[in-house]
Amino acid sequence: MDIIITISSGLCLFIGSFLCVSGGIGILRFPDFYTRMHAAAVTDTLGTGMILVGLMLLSPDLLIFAKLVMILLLTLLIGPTTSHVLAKAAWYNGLTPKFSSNVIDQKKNKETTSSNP
Amino acid sequence: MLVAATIAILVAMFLAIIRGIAGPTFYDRILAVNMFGTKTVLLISLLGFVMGRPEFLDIAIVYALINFISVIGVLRHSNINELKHKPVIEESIEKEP
Amino acid sequence: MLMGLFNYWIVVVLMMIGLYIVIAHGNLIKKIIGLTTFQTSVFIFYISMAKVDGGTAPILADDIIQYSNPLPHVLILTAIVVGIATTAMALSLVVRIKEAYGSIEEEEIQQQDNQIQEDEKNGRQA
Amino acid sequence: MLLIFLVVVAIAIIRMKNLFAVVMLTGIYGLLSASFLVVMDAVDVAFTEAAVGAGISTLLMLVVISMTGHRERTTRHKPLLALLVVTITGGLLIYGTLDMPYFGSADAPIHNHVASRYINDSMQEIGVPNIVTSVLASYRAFDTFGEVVVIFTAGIGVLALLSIAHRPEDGDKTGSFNDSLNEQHLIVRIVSKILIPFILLFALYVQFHGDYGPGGGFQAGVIFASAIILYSMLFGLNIARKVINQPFIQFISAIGVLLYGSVGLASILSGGNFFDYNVLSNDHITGQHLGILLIELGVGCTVASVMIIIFFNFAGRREMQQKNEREHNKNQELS
Repeated sequence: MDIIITISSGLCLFIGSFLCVSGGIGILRFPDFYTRMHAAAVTDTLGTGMILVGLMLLSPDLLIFAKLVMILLLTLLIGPTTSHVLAKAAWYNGLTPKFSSNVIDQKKNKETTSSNP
Repeated sequence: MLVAATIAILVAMFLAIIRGIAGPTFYDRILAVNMFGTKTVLLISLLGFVMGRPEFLDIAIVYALINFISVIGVLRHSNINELKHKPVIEESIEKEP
Repeated sequence: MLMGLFNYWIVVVLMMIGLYIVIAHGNLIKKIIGLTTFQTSVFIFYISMAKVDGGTAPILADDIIQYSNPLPHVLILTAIVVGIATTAMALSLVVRIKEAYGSIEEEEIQQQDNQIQEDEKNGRQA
Repeated sequence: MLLIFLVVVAIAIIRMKNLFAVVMLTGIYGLLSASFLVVMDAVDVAFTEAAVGAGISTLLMLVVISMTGHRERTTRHKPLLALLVVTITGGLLIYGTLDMPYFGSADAPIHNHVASRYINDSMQEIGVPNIVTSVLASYRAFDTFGEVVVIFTAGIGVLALLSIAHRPEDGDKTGSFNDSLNEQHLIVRIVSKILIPFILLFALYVQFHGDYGPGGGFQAGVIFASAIILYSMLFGLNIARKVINQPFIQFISAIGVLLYGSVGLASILSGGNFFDYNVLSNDHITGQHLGILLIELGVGCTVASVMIIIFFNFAGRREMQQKNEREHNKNQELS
């Protein structure tokens, strides 16, 4: 029983830390603000959840378990809200996403095709 | 495994710091601060387990709450500040067609 | 040997960064930020002095023998809250300066002051 | 490791010109130093630093910057001279650290005076597991009293410098202005409505659980105030003023200091020394518990209300400036 708990918590922690690091790399490498926010927000929520679940499996008594559940609920509530507000504020203040050259080409094609006839 | 997770989170924190320093726009920096805050919550709860006294999760809760409050505050004030520029942007969009 | 004093050296470096900001920057808000950096370095200094190897946080539990020193913690705990109160005081002074002079750059304020003094002198002479 | 991060962030703070970015970095700096404090076993201090350094001070700086403009001029006077002064001072200080006992050694002079008594005897004398609380509120209560008075004085100072006469007829206009702004923030408002009672409850938990875990009056006060600040940011200052009006909060801040002082006077009147709680009750442990509870309550009241006063005054000042600007712009357009 102990082995199962250790292994499963280790697995959760591993997945969580992998997600955290990949989120960190994402926030560094992606080209514009919205993609960066996507990387940070998605990995943050799941990574935090996984690490907290891993810790919950290790928790020695009920009080600590309850506190961890509380932290998990808070992060699940707060994380998406802040990223929503952030994206909305950025959009309202006129920060435009960087389109890939592909999309722009398509737009141009559409415009040219629509204007031609 | 706990130690490995701690190190991974430290690495992620470092990447977030780089983004916070380099971030070209203001919003990148807020994003970095926000991500840094969640990573700190995780770091504190992991450290509690690593040091063998996991009673101190209260601090992690405070971090989560304060993080939320500061991000909201930053956005609120930046919003008001940038309201002056907002009409300009709208005009430029209208002019384009 | 080297690691034994590492914390204190970092404290000195942080302190000097704070001092440099206070001396070399003219913007009053930046100066206040420099002061808070300085303050934080002092906090870190006290807290690293309080740490004992193998000790844990000074909250009594059954099966723990070694605790870190609680006294610096108390001093710094109150110092942090007092620090924010005094920082708020300084910031409110900055706001009033901005209202009175229309600027928070040290040099511009000084120029305006000199201007006023010269005007007064000229007024007396006339 | 965390210390190296701290240095990186601090150097970045020097280089930055945009004050908004600098404030963001100070937020990161506060979080970093707080997590360093956790590593150094100072959980109570980390608690305070988290709430103060990352929360309140960042917000205050932001409010001030939005009033004074966020561009720093590039001119610096005599950076080389400053660098010289800093290098010499730093070199001397590092030379001074060479005589210091090594980090973490248990026989350093700091651990040999009163600390061992606090650690070994406080359970019998005070009966509180958290040694930091017992030292703060009982052994060194007079010191803490001074700190509380300093905070109270700072609150009065901010009030004297920034308070404006509040006229109700102007309030309605700005309130409607804020409401129109808030329509976009529906989700945040609902989430905050869920969170604010939780934060207030958590502040009370920190206040009264301070004897047994990390926490106490200072931390609880700051957390309570930050909940109110969140409310006032999302729902507009005028609505928050209706919930908690200014005279009431000033009254509370004075009551906190008075409560603290009167506990000391009560112990004198019942035949002990100033802040000697043993005489407050027949059993000295009960007396100590009662004294610590009352004192922490006083500290919590004062800190929370002073923080709220400070924030309300800053935000009120900014609102007034914005209104003046808007009227100014209107007049310019008319003329």
